[in-house]
Amino acid sequence: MYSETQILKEASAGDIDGGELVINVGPQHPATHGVLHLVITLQGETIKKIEPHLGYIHRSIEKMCESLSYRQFIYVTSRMDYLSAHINNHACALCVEKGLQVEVPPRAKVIRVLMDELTRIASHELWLGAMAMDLGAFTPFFYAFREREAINEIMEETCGARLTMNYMVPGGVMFDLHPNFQKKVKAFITQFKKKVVEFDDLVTNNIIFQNRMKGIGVLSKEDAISYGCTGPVARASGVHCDIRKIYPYEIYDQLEFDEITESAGDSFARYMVRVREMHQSAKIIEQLIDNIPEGDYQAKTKAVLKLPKGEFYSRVETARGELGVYIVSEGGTTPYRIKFRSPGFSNLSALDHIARGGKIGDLMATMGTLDLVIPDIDR
Amino acid sequence: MTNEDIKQYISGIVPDTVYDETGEWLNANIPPQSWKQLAQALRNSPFSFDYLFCLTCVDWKTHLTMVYHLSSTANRQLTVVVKAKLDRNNPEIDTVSDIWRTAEFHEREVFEMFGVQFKGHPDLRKLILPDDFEGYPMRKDFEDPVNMIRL
Amino acid sequence: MAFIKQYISEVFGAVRSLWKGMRTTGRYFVRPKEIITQQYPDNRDTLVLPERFRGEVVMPHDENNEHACTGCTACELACPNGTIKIITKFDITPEGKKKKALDTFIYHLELCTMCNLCIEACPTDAIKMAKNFEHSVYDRSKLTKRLNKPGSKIREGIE
Amino acid sequence: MFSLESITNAVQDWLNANFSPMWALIIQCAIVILLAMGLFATLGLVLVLMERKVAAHMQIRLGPNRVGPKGMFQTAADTLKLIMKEGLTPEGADKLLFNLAPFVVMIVSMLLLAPLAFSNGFQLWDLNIGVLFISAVSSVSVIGILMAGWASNNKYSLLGAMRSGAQIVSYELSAGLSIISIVVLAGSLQISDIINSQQDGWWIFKGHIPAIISFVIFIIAVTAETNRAPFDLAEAESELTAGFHTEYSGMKFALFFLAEYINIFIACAIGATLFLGGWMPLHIGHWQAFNHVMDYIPGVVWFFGKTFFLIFVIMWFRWTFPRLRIDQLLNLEWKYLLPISLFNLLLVTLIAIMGWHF
Repeated sequence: MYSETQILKEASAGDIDGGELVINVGPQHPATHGVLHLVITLQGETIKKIEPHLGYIHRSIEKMCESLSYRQFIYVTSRMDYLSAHINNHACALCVEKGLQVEVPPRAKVIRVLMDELTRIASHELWLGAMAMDLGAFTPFFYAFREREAINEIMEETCGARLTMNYMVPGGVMFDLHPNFQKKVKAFITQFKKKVVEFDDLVTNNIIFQNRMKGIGVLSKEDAISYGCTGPVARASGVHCDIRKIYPYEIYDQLEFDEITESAGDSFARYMVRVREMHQSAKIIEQLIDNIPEGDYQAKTKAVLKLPKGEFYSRVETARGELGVYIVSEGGTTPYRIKFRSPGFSNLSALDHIARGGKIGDLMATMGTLDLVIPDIDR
Repeated sequence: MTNEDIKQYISGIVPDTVYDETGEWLNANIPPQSWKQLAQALRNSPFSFDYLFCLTCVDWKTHLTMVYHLSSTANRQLTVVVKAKLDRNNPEIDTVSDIWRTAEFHEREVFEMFGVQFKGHPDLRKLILPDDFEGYPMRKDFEDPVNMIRL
Repeated sequence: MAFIKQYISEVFGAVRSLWKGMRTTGRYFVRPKEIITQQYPDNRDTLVLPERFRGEVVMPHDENNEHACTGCTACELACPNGTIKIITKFDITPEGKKKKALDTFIYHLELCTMCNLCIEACPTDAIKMAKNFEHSVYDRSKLTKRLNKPGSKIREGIE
Repeated sequence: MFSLESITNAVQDWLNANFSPMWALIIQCAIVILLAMGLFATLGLVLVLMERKVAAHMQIRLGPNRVGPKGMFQTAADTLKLIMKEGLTPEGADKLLFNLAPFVVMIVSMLLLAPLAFSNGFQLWDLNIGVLFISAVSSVSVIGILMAGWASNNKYSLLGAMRSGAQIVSYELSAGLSIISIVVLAGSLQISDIINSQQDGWWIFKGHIPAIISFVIFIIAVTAETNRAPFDLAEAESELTAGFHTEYSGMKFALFFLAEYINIFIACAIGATLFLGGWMPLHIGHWQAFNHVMDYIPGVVWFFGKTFFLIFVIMWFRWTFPRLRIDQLLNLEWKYLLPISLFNLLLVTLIAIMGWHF
């Protein structure tokens, strides 16, 4: 067995015999966006092998949730994939509702979907900026953050917080929409559509960018399924895996939007899937923003929730892919066992496969388009 | 293709399977020895379960249960949950990382969190925890006097 | 010949795409109005936070130094982090009966994640979220706060 | 025409009148060294601030605005911080080379200052092979970078240094060829001759399209030679953390940083001299009145104006483009820039022989 300490020792000894160079990318590295640690074996600049070492931000959220009640554990999941915190909460709320057999009022459903899609746009905007920065272009980061800021402000006004909103409660949402919500969202959508063109000029159509992305990190359809990749990563390889389409939850089956797929499976396809997905999210928001039904925003639930004995599984499409929540209940007020099937974990497992044979520069493009959020991987 | 077909198919391979249909999906409780054979068969079956979307373990204090959620990308409505009861003191099961590549990481996670030995796994090392970590933190009787906060 | 034609059109396409990118950044360079920087500590006076902003748990007291907390510990139970600790005492009502009342409401700001679950749980709306977000202090012990003011008592008519 | 030549001549005459020739020379050298150092320090401060402000405005930010009015003293404060910091030397490093490298890089950029003409007659050394001297000396800076990368005993540094080596050696070629095209047009290697040949118009206007093409190639090549984005592979922040200067801290890092900006200045100054006429004001053929008006603006203003414009363009590149990959970088040079500049040189030679330029 080849232990981690051994690898670290070798990596730091400056041993370049045999032409192979072992370098540590991370846990503190500008391109890993967090504390991901990759041990990379290089031959010259070509990557021979990548070995991820996780756990630098592992908080054992699954274990923590075992001691929290069904109302409390939802907020912890915001800390997993913090960029789509709201969608994580959604998955948990759905699972608890499935167990409780609670019917969510239509207004709450619409609010949840609206917030989900806003979160998705915000997450993709951040990814777009950060990925451009991985490739050495700093400026798109700020343009992307400007749009994201508008969403954060909308969130702040309605939910009371900007990132970890904890807006979801079993049976609905915590507050009603803020009176300014519709006006602000409409303004944002107009602004978003106007400004998103800038990214085409600055990033998408840029010749350097295209050369860096096209044909890099190709993931075939079979591998995408085998590695359990979901979300934009799998859709770029042509797998139809949008949970909103194949297992519709809330009101997604009544909405009109396309599942974006590409066939190339390379970094550029993953990039395009996310960019086009932002437009689809904007389309969903436009459909709903004027048609929010009146009524309750929260179903009546008991103060202390108890799930019946059994197993419950629910899944949603986060900005990164399929998030599954698997609750094993013994009938008590806390889950007996809870498992989060996080999209990032499976997507990361494909990294070694798709980045081999590329240059170090390619690794940044590949890693950037996998859109890894480290707390989501470690949980 | 209904649950009955799947049942029939599984029973054809592993005769002593116990089924449980109270939940959302068909649950098949199998003995751990026959898991590898069944996994191979399910993957290549007419149902083509090519998508292992959740792999986890549950500690029932008396025994451990491996839970595999399988689905098919060709027919998304087809889902089967395979469960295998393991001995808690010496948990051992065959790896399926050669059938579904995603299992490689998930099995490593289960290995360090629950101590399940996956026979034939190509690289069964700790993934998340440090190398010198002792104990299996996700087991119910795990106690860490230093880092655990009791509420 | 076709090769040279392709070569030249490639070069021109590349130059055009690069020029488009430079036009975008150049346009922002000459339009300082688009700058979005907020000069934070300087704009404290004009900073407007939304009314739902969750910064810190406070217990509003009215002019008679009275609050609405009955000491029921619903918030303590709802809190996922053990942020709230309620110490109760027994008051003697005018009828001579013993009645449970709040003695000290201890709030650990350093543990709080502003999840709003305590506010939701409170049956008498005794606590609420304040908009204050500047929490830095020089000593960690200052983050442990006592929310009910000294000498305060429960408002009449709240059960 | 206002000129700084009278000042330099007056100083020289006064020194020669009051001191023995040897002492006069020594004092002159001392003055030159002081001026050069002063110029370097000011340039470092100004260019870093300029870079930060340009970047900020392109990125819809304000940039430094706390230290002094509009953040003017920000770089001075940063320099102070860097001086105060401990200059660490890693344990496994080759101590001599590690400490020598920043000075090598710095000395190379100082040497390049010698043939620059700041104004009419205001030039350290008008040697007759000025352009050749510049090409020759500027390629030495790669040795400093290789030294730094190798001596650091860090794999990121080593990779960065190796990239830098490949990059600078390749881009020397097209930079050299585009310089040669102007040499062909001007018929001289001497900087003052080249400037004087632009008396009736700058080469970029006189030399038709080939001159413009070689100007563009020159700008691309010097961007690569000075290791600036999009060719900053030697540093490649998101790939190699900081490339060849990962292990440097304090003043040693500051020297690298300063050398980068001095190199940009010098590269742009050479570009301004060769293509935009150096200190030569904007003259158009035989429009005597217009030329006369332009002469009222001092040459030093023209020189710095042109240089800073080119520096701005290079900064503009940096804050717009993503970084190239190492193989694409070499592809760009060997498959595009070099063939184009060779073909271009042919055209320029044709123009020069036939006398088609204005």
